[in-house]
Amino acid sequence: MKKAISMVLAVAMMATMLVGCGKKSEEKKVVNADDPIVLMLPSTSEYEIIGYMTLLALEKGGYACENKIGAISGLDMLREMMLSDECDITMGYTGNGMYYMEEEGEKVWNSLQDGYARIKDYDKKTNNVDWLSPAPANNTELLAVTKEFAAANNIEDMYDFAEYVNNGGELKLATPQYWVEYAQGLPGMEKAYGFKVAENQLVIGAKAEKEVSEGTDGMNCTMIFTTDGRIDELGLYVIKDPLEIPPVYAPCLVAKGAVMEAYPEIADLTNAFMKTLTTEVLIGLNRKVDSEGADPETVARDYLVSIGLLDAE
Amino acid sequence: MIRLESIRKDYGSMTAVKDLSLEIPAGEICVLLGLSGCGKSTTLRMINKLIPPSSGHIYINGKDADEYPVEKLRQSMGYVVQSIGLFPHFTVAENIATVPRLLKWDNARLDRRIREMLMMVGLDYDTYSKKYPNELSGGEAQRVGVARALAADPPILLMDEPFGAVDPLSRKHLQNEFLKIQRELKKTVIFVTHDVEEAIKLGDKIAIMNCGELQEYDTPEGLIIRCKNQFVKDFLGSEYAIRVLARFSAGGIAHERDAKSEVCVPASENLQVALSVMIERGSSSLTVTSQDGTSVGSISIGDIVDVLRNTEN
Amino acid sequence: MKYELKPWLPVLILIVLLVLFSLFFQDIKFKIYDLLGISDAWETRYSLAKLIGQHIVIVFYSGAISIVIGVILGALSLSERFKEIRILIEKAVYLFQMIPSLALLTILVPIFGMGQKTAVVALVVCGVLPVYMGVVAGVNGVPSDVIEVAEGLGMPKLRIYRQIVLPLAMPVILAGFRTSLIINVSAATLAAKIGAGGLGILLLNALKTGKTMTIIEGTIPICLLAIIFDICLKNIENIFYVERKSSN
Amino acid sequence: MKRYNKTIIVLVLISGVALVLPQFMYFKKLRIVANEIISALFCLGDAFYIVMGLIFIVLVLVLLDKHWAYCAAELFCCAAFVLLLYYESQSLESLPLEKTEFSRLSFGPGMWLWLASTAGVIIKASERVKLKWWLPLIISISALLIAALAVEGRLDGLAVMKEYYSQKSMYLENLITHITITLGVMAAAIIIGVPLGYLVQKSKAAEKITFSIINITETIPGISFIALLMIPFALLSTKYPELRQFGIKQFGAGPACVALTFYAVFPIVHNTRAGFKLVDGNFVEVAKAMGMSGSTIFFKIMLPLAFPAIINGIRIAAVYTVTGTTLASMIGGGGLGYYMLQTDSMDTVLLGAIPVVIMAFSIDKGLRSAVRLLPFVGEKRSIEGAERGI
Repeated sequence: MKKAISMVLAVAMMATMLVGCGKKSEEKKVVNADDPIVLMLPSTSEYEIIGYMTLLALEKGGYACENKIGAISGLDMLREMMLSDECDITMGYTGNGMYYMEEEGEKVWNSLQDGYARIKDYDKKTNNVDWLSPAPANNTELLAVTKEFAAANNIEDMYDFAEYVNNGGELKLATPQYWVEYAQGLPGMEKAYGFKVAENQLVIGAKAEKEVSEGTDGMNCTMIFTTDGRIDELGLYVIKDPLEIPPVYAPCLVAKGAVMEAYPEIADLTNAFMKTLTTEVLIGLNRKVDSEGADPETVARDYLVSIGLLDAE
Repeated sequence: MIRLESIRKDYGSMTAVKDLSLEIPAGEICVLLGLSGCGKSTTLRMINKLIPPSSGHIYINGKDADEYPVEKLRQSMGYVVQSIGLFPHFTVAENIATVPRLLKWDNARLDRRIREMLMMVGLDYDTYSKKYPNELSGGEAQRVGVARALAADPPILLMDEPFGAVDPLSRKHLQNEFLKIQRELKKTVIFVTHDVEEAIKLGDKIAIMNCGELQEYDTPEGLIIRCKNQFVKDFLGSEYAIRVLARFSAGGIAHERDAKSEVCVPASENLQVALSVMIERGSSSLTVTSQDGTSVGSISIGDIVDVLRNTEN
Repeated sequence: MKYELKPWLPVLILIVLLVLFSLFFQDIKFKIYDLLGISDAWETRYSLAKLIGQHIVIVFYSGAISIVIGVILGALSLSERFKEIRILIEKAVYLFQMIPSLALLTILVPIFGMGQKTAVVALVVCGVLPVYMGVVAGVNGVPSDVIEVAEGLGMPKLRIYRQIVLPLAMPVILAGFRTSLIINVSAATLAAKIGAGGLGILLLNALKTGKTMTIIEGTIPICLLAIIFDICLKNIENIFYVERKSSN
Repeated sequence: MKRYNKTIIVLVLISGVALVLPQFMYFKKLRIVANEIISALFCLGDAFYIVMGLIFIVLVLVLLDKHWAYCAAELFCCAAFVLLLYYESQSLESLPLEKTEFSRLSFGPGMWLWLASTAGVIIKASERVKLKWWLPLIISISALLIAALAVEGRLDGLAVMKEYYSQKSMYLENLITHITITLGVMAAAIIIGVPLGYLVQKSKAAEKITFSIINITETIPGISFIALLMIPFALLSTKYPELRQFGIKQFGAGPACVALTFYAVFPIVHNTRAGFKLVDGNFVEVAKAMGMSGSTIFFKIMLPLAFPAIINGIRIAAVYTVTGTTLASMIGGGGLGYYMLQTDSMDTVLLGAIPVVIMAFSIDKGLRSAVRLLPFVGEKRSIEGAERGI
């Protein structure tokens, strides 16, 4: 029997350690008590920061929200959730409209406003889903190398990079699979700037910002999202893309048509902070979460306080 | 041939064999008889050094066993165990050829020897040589075990309750065959058993052990006359004398003196059977007939009673 | 040892299927896309055969290394001299069984960087366990009386291991190798996550997009590969399997 | 000095050397920046001597080579571990390095070596300790201590805790999803597996079908089996959208649960069959001869005797499911696997991996001791032989 006691102890230990840490958020005065607005976003840092900003702004505006931020753990679930009635408000990038409407390679997606307008009325008409006003930022897919590497081979924009590759520069480029295949990804850049990356120079799998910055395993170039918060810390240099091959990915909130009709005020509440989110601001916010390791909720709260939308508690 | 000089074996605090001294003449079967756990198997395994003795010496042909290299020593002693231990992935032929192959006999000689061995143990070469152990019956497997032990014609044969696991009928059959082989080959055999019947039938000499100590070491008949040890008397059982009769053949003690009797018994039959025929047919004397039916003499109840006294002097 | 062809037939069929699949699936996919009118501008840069090759290379390297290490660990823990470290090896092997292969892969990235090297190391860690257990269980499974009789007949120690213990333990040891390879094949698909290439790339793609055609492209070759490995090793195992040995 | 304690002494010395190694811990000013290597002395300050003292005591105890000495040695090892963790995180403030609110200490090679060698010492010592309940008791107590320290935030200096705080909002949810998936899969696997195991042992036809399915699906890698299952789920969710709230949708934990249930059923079926095969033979005949009805035979004789084998199957299946559920995160199913997908910091992976290992370990130990403690367990033949390892 003694053995059983020690087993129970072990299980109890595990339980206390975990239950003790989680606390649910506290209650508030509510406008729409009966059906809370379901806020469901993917769990990468930029999504979570903007998600919590929306949550705080709406709650300040007196709306009850069901916090499902981070419940979508895969970006591909996003579109499915966007159209399904399980979630009221989520976030998307204007550039992704190219996939949703299956118009890869169209030039329209290279300008923020045109792309936004196109996906906005498409989704309004076909799926009765409202794309609210986008943030003036562009989190697109470009190539990045370490600052020293860029200086050593004097690479500033993609033309220099193309030149470097063409005269046999040593290259090991990390990229997820999709970016190697789609028209505005690597193939588009290769066509536009006239260079060709050999297959053995490619490491297909995932982005490798940390590995490139530390040079592990000879990795010297990686695909990167331009609002990635770790660029400064890792000493990376994002190679400029004068021909703007990849589309513009401006973050903007996407809400169900029904929700917007019921509470039109949401548009202004969210636009108040969305319009201030430029690329640099996003980089700063991401930096707090990814590089420093702060909690996205506190980062969102501090930012809203700093732009005067929230009074500091 | 084999001399054990006050050998002793301790397992920590428990002494398995205490100061055992034994002299086994060449060409004789010496049976180690005793209850399980009396140290008889340990003694057997000390002879071929499977178990190193704690103290004492073993002399083989006058030479100390330690002088022989271990493998050579064991190759000069056939080894048969109750669990038979045929190599499951070898055919019968390969099993028998185990030791000869160690001695690097050439194939022709090997094949001849295998045929010889199989014939000796009464198994047909063509049907059995290619079979695998899992296809043999208990009796057949043990015959192959004996054949394997004798294959390299070793001067000594160590047997640890070889017929223990076989049904009584085929056990009797195996014992008779083994006796036939022994008469032919005259090996020095050390035979371990706990069955008194088997000891009497096979043993030229019987060493009775109890709790690691040698109680008595004598011929089966000698045990009746000279044995003083009370434990041995109880162990051998009160009807031991009748059982010893099995060792004498009717032909051996037949003589002309008495009148003819119509009840006859073959010369090769043993006295135990002769006695039971006398009781069965109610006649106190029998005529002994040789194979071709001619009378060789007769025996009476008195002769059977005095048989032990006469053979002794 | 009579050599029957029957058990090897399914292997041949599967290999042919795999080759056909890797040659023609690309064209079938694009034809279907035209039929259904889905414009798929994806231009796969990778030929399926090359990925299968990469996958087999990773599985082969990691399989070989984990078999070597597993056998050495097994031999160590069975040998007299290193009896002491046996319990340490066992506990370590027992603990590694609890760590999910996904965690192992990502933990090794900061140490060995991205690429095949890390994948092989992670796969070896996953693959050593079944080999070790196979070797230990196999050798302990040999009936002790057979070994005792072999010793009693005067066979030298080395020969006993070579001629008696190994052949009898072989089926269980091979079963250990087979489990290890199967684990390696499936862990190798995860390894694509850290840039080790192989069929895992297509699978990750399939998991991401969820499109039926990509899923089929990603999963069928892996399953075929795994089943081929499995049947091959099962056949080799049967050759050694004693119970089924018979003279007819 | 007898042979056996040579290994323990070597292990204790290694743990001493590990503390002296220059690369003991890593200091990070921020989550992403490269590690700065710091030695134990630098990191722990005067606490270093306390821990070294403890190790020295363990060395002395081991040399005594007495039964009680080994119990004490185990106790001191655990104490050293708890103290080490505590002092490491406490010492963060006093470190003379440029710090921010987010700087942290993570385990370096020295620390890992120390952990491995101390675990080795405990294992070797437990061989010599006769009290079976002593080791589990100390381990539970030290684990409780660590849990208490963590909850009070005393261990915040450690990178794992820092990662926890940065993922706090979703962490508990992921953990609960992980546990619910495991329990759900295990429940389904037991409901399907045990009767199937009984059926398979009864009728040859069932055995043939089940085992041909098992042999094929068992070799298919888990992750590709999950991907394959996404197709039927996608069809179902498009045809009957209302099924979605039950989780029947292409992404999410649905396909993963079904695949994991499949894999969990295999060991249960194997072991149940072995368990019932073990029982079949003469017990049943005797019971029939005594006039017991079919159902009483099953519940009175067969089930109790086969029970240890069934529990064994469940144990293997449970351990596999706990580790297998990490795959669910790859298709948006949530669970702790999510933290193992991020390659930028090893500590996030640890954050996800530690609970999984603890759960797997306690389930395994719990069920193993449950099998031993069952009152009506039949003869104690080792079921290990019938165990169908994964």
